[in-house]
Amino acid sequence: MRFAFDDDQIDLRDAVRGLLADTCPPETVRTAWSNSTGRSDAAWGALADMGVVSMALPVDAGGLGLGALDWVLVLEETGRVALPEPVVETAVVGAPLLHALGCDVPAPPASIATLLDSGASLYADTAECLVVLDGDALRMVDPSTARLTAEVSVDRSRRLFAVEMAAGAGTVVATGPQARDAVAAARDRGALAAAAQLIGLAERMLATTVEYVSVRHQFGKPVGAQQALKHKLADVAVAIEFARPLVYRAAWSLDAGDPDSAVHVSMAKSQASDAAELAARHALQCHGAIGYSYECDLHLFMKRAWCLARSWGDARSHRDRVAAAVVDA
Amino acid sequence: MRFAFDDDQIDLRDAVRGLLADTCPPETVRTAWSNSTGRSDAAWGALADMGVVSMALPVDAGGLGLGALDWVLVLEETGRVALPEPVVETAVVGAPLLHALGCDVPAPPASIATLLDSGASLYADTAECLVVLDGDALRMVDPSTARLTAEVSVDRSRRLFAVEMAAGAGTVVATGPQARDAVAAARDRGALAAAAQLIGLAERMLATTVEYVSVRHQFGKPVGAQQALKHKLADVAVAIEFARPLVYRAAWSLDAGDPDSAVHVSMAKSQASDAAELAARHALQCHGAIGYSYECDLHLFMKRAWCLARSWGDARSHRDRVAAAVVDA
Amino acid sequence: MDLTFTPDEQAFRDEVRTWLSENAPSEPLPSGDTADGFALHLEWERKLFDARWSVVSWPREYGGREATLMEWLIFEEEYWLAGAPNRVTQNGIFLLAPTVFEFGTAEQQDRILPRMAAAEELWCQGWSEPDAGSDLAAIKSRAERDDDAGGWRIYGQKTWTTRGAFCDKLFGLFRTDPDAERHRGMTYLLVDLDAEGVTVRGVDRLDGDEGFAEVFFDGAFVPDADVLGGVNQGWSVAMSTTGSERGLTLRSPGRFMATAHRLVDLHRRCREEAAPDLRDAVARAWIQAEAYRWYTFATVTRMVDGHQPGAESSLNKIFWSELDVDMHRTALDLLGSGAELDEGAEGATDAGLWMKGYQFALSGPIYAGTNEIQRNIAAERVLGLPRK
Amino acid sequence: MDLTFTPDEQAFRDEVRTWLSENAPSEPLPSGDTADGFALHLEWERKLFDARWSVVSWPREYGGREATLMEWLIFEEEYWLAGAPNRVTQNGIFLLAPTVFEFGTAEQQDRILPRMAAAEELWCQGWSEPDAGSDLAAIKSRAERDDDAGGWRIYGQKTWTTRGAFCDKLFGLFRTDPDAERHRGMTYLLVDLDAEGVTVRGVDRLDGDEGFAEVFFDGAFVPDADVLGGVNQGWSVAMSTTGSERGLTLRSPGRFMATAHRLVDLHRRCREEAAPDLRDAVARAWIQAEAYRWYTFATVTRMVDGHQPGAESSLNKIFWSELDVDMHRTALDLLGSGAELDEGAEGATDAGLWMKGYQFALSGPIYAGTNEIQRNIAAERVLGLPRK
Repeated sequence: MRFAFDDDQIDLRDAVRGLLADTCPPETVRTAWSNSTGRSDAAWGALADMGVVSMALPVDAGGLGLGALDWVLVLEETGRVALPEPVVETAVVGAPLLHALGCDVPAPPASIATLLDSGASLYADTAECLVVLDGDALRMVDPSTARLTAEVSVDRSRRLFAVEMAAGAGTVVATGPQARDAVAAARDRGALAAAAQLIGLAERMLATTVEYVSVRHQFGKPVGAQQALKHKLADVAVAIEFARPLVYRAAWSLDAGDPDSAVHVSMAKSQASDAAELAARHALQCHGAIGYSYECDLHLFMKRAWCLARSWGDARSHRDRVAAAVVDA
Repeated sequence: MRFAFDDDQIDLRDAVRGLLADTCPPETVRTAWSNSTGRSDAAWGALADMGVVSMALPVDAGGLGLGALDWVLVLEETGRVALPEPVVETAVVGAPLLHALGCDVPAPPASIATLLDSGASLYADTAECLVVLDGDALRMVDPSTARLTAEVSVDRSRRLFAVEMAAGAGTVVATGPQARDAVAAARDRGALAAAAQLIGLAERMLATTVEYVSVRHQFGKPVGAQQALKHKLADVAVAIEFARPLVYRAAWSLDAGDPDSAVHVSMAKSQASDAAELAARHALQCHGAIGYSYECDLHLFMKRAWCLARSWGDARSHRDRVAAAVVDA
Repeated sequence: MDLTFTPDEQAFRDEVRTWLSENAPSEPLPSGDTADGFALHLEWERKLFDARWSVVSWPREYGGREATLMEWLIFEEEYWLAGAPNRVTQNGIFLLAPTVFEFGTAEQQDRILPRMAAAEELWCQGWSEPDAGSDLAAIKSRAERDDDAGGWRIYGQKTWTTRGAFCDKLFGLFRTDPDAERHRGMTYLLVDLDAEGVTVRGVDRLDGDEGFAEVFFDGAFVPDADVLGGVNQGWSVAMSTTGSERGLTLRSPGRFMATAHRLVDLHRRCREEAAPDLRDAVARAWIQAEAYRWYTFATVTRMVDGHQPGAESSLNKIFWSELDVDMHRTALDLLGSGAELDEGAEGATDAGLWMKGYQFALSGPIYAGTNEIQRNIAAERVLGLPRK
Repeated sequence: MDLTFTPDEQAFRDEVRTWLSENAPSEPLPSGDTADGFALHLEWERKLFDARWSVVSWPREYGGREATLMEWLIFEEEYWLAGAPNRVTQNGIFLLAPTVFEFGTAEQQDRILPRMAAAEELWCQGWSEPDAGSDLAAIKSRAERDDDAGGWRIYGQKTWTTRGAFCDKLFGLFRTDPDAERHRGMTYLLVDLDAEGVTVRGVDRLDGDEGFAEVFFDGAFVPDADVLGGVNQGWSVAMSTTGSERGLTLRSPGRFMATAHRLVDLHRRCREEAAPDLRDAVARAWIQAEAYRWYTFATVTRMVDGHQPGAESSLNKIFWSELDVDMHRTALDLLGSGAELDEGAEGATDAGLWMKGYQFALSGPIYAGTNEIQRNIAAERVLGLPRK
C-alpha cells in the first residue's frame, strides 16, 4: 500500500498548471462568457500541443497512454482555472470511448461533444464530432447535420445545446451490451473527471477567499480574523481534504479494473460535489457583497462548481449508487 | 387574527412555573434517577392540588376545563424543569381520552400509563390505570394484573416497562372507528404536549449554557465571548423561536377542531424535536468537558430532550405526515 | 388568541385577491433590475398606486388605505401568491419611508411620500461604501457645510446601491463632523441623483442583472431641506431604518409561503426522477415557511399591543434568509442536471427562475447586515452573552 | 501509487484476523470505564500482550513486532472489525509512549515501556484542570523543588482524568517556575497515584460510567528520575503528545469503518420501518468512513516518506469526531422511539450500544482540544488566516 503520486505524475501536473496559469487566467474565462464560442483562445491549442487533449489515448494511437491516475491531476488543474473547454468530453470521455470501439480518433482529437450526461450537449456547436447514445446504439454524428438549439447555462461559458437529429443520422459505432458497457465506463470517467475539476475549483475558491478576507478590513481588523469566518473556511478545508483521497482512489480503481470501481467513482463524485458546493457557499458569504458582483472573479468559479456538481450525476444520485451496492445488499 | 395568550393563560403558566421552581429543582430530577419510582415526591401532589393533573377534564367532571391553548403553556413549564412525572400520559392523553369515551375518571385522575406511543409504557409500575390499544379495541387494564418488565432508558427517571397481558385482560372502553378516532386524537395531544415540553427543555438548556459560558473563563476571557459559541447559541435561539409559534398554533387548531389540526401538530412536533436536539448538541459542546460529567445538571435536560424528541413520533415521522398532506397531494 | 381572520380582514383579503387576479401580469415580467424590465415594473407600480395598492398601510392622503399591520401581511400573502412582480419601489417604501414617518418634517413628508407611493420618484439606498460594509460606522463619504447656498456639498462614494442606475434619489449617511468618532457626526441626507457632481455607474450582479450601482459624489449640493432628522443625528436615524430592513417590513412571510407553494408544485413535477429524500426537504421547507408566517403573526400582535421589536429582529433575518437559500437549494436538487439552465434557456424548468432565485437568495445572508453580524447581535443583545 | 496491500501486509492482516477470530471475546465486555469492566479489560490486555498484539509497532524488546505504520493501520482495521474490546491502555500507549520514545532517557524507556505494553502499569493523563481545559497554558498545579529528597513535591488538582480511578500512574504538566509566563516554566512529570499526598476521586460520566477522575496533590513526591524531557521544558514535550492525540494514533480509521459496517447492518434490520431518506444518510456515513480511511493511507505514506504531520492533524480531528457523531445520530434516527433504550434494557437493539456510543461520540468534538480550537488552528496554521 502506497498512496502517493510518482514524480512523473507530479511533473505533468505542474507543467499543466504552468501552462494554464499563462493561457487561462480569469480574464480568459470572463471573455469566454461573451465570445462566440464560449471557449478560450489559446489554452485548447496549447493543451493539444502538450498532448493533454489526447493524453488518454494509447501511445500507438498518438496519445500519451495515460491512465486515470495521471489525468486526474490534470483535470484538477483545469478545474482550478475554470478552463472553458470540452476537456472532460473530449480527452477523458469521448476520445477513449471511440478509440476503444475501434474508431479512428485523430491525435490530438478534434473537439468532441457528447449526449451522454444530461439532455444538453456542451460545446456541440464547435465540436467536430458528437457522440450520442440513441436507444441501444452508440452513434457518431457530425454536429453540422444536427439541429442545435442554444440553451443558456448560469455559467455563460458553458455553451449547451439541445440536439435534434434525423432518424438514423451518423454512424453506429456500437450497439447492445458493447455500447452499454462502453458508455457506462465513459460515464464513470466523466464523473471522475468532473470530481477532479470540482476539487480544483473548491481549492481555488478557498484560496481566493483566504486571500480576500486577509486583506479586507472591517471594524479595524481583517475580516478573516473573525472566528466565524475562520470556522467556515476550516470546514471547507476539511471537506476538500476528505474528498480528495476518494478521487485519487477511484482513479486507481479505474486503472486497476477494480470490480467496484463504479462505486468508488460515485464516492468520489458525491464528496467532491458536496465539497465544492460548500466551498462556493462559504466563499461567497465570506466575500460579502463584493462576491455578489460580476466584477469579482469568484462567481466564475462558483457557477462552474454549481454546474459540475450536477454534471455526470449529482451527489445524491451517486450516493444512491453507493447505497445500492453497500446499503441495500 | 390575534396571536397572543390571554392573561388567564399567562397567570396559570406563571403559577405552574412558580410551583415547579419550588417542587422540582434539578435535585428532584437527579433523585428520581435513582429512587424506586423515578418520580418526584412533592411535585405530582402539588400539581394535582392545583388542578393541573385534571386540567383537561371538563369542569363538570371535576377538571379545569382547559383546552390545548391553556395546557400547552403548562406543559412547556414541565419541560423546562424536566419534571419526572406522567403528566403527558395522565393529564393530556389518558384522562381526556377515557372521559371522552364515557369512563369515570376521578379528578384528579390517578396516574395513567399508556401503550399508545411506543412499545414501552412510561411509569406503568406506579400507574393505577393502563390504557392499551389491543387490535381494534381500546382497553383499560389494571397494571397490577399485567406482567411488567423494566426497560432502561438513557434518562433513568423515565421508567419504561414492557407489558405482557393475558388475552382479554381489562375492560374494553371502545372499539373500531370510535377507538381509532379517540386514539388518533389522544396521540396528537401527546405529540403536541411533548413538543411543548421540548420547547421548555430547549429554553432551559439554552439559558443554562448562556449562564455557564458567561462565567467560565479561558484564555483570559469568558468563553461566551468567542464568536463560535455565540453563533451556536444564536442558532439555538433561532430554532426555538421558530418552533414555538407552530406549537401554539397547533394548540389553537386542536381546540378549534381545525380539520388540518393533525398536520399542524406534526409541524409543531417536528420543529420542536429538531430545536431541542440542536439545543442539546450545542449546549454540550459549549459546556465542554464539564457538560460531559454526571455532576453537571445539563445531562438531565439533554437526555430528556433526546427521549422526548423521539416520543409520540420523531421529527422525520411527523414531517412524513406533513408531506403526505401537503407534498404528495 | 384567535387565529382566524376577522370579517374585515377576510374582506380585505378577498378584495386584494380579486384585484390581483384581474390585474397582475399573467407572465412574470423581465427582471426589474435591468433597464427594460425596470420600465415595465414602473408601469406596474403606477397601476398599483392608481388602485391604491402600492402602500396599503399608509395614510390615505399619501395614497394608502390605512391598512392595519395584519392587513398588510394579508396583502403580502396574496401579492406573492399571485406571482405579482417584485417591487422596484421597495427600498423607498420599506427602508426610507418608515424613517420619514418617524423623523421627517411635515414638509418633507408631504413632498416625499406621495411621489414615492406613486412611483414618480424612485429611491435607492446609499449605506455601503467600499470600506464600510458590515462596519457601517466606517463611512467616509462626507458633507461640507455651504452656508451661502444653505446646504451641504457632498464628496465620496457609495456602493452596492440596488437599482441605483435606474433611480432618481438616494438616501444615505454622510460624515458632517470630521472630528467626531465613528458613530457620531454623521447626517442622514436625501440626494438628487441628477444633481451636478453626482456620477452613477452600474455594476453587474452575480445573477447577470445590472442591479447594483456605484455612486460618486464630487461636490454635489444637498439643501438643508433634505437633511432628515437633524445634523449629526444620522446614526440613530439610520438605525431605525436598518431595523426595518431586518425586521418585519422587508421580507414578509407571503414571499416564502409563495416560494414553498412553488417548491411543492415543482416537486410534484419532478418527483418521479428525483431522489426520494427530497420529499423530506420539501416538507421541511413548507413547515419552516409556516413557522415564519406564524412567528410574524405573533410579532405583529405584539406590535399592535404596543411593543416595538428590538434585537430579536436579528433572529428573524437569520431565519428567513437561510430558509430562502434552503428552499432554492432544494429546488436545484430536484432539478438535477437541469438546474444550471438559466433565464432564457428553452429547456429550463419554470423559465430558469429557480437558479435565478437561488442567486438572489444567496444575497439574503449578506445584505442588510450579514448573518454573522446578526448572530453577534442575537447572542449579545437577545441572549446577553459577553461582548469581549 | 499502489493501493493494494503487499504480500507482507496481507500476511500480517491474515495473522491478525486469525488470532482475533480465535481469541477476541465473542460478546462485548462490560464497559472498561467501570470497576468490574476494567478488570476484564485488563485480562484482555494481558492476553493481547502475551500474543505480542498489544503494541504492534513497538520494538520487539518492549513487547512489539516492529510493525510498519501501514501494518498498524491494518491491525486496527481488523481489531475493530472483530468487535474487540476498547483499549483501556490507550492513554499510555498512544499519548505517553510516543513522548517517552522521543524524550525519555534509556532508563525511563526500559523502565516504563515494557510494563505499559504488558498492562502491568496503567497510565492516565493529567492535562486538564478546573480552570485549564482548552486553555492548557493556564495550568496551576505546581511542583516545588525538594533538593534533599532529590525530586519534586507536587500540589494542585487535575480533572477529567480518564479512567483515573483505575490507573496506577499519571503523566501531566506541573508548573516548576512560578515566575515564568503561561507556556514556560512547566515540567512534564510522571506521578505514582499510590504515592502519599495523592487523592483520586471518581467522577461519573454522561454515559453513566465512572470514567473520569479528579486527582488532588498535596505534597506528593516525584523523584527526578520521573521528570520527562527536562525541567521547565514541559510545554514543548507535552505538545508533541497532544499532536499524537489529535492525529493519527488515537483514532485510526478501523474504528469508523467498523461503525459504518454496524450502521449498514442496523439499517438492514430497521429499513422497513425507518424513514426512507435515512438510506442516504447511511450511504454518506459509509462514504465518509472510506474517505477517512484513504486520507489516512495517504498521510501514512507521507510519514513513511519522512514528512511529519503538522497542523493539518486538526482537520483530521474535526473530521473523525463529527463523522462519529453523525453515524451514531443516524443510528438513533433509525431506531426511533427505541433509541432511548440504554445498556441493560431488554428491548434495546444491539444491547443499547448505539445510545451509549452516541454519548461517547459526543465527547469527540470536545476532548483533545475542542473542535472550536481545532478550527482556529486549521484556519490560522493551515490556511494562514490572520490571528487578530
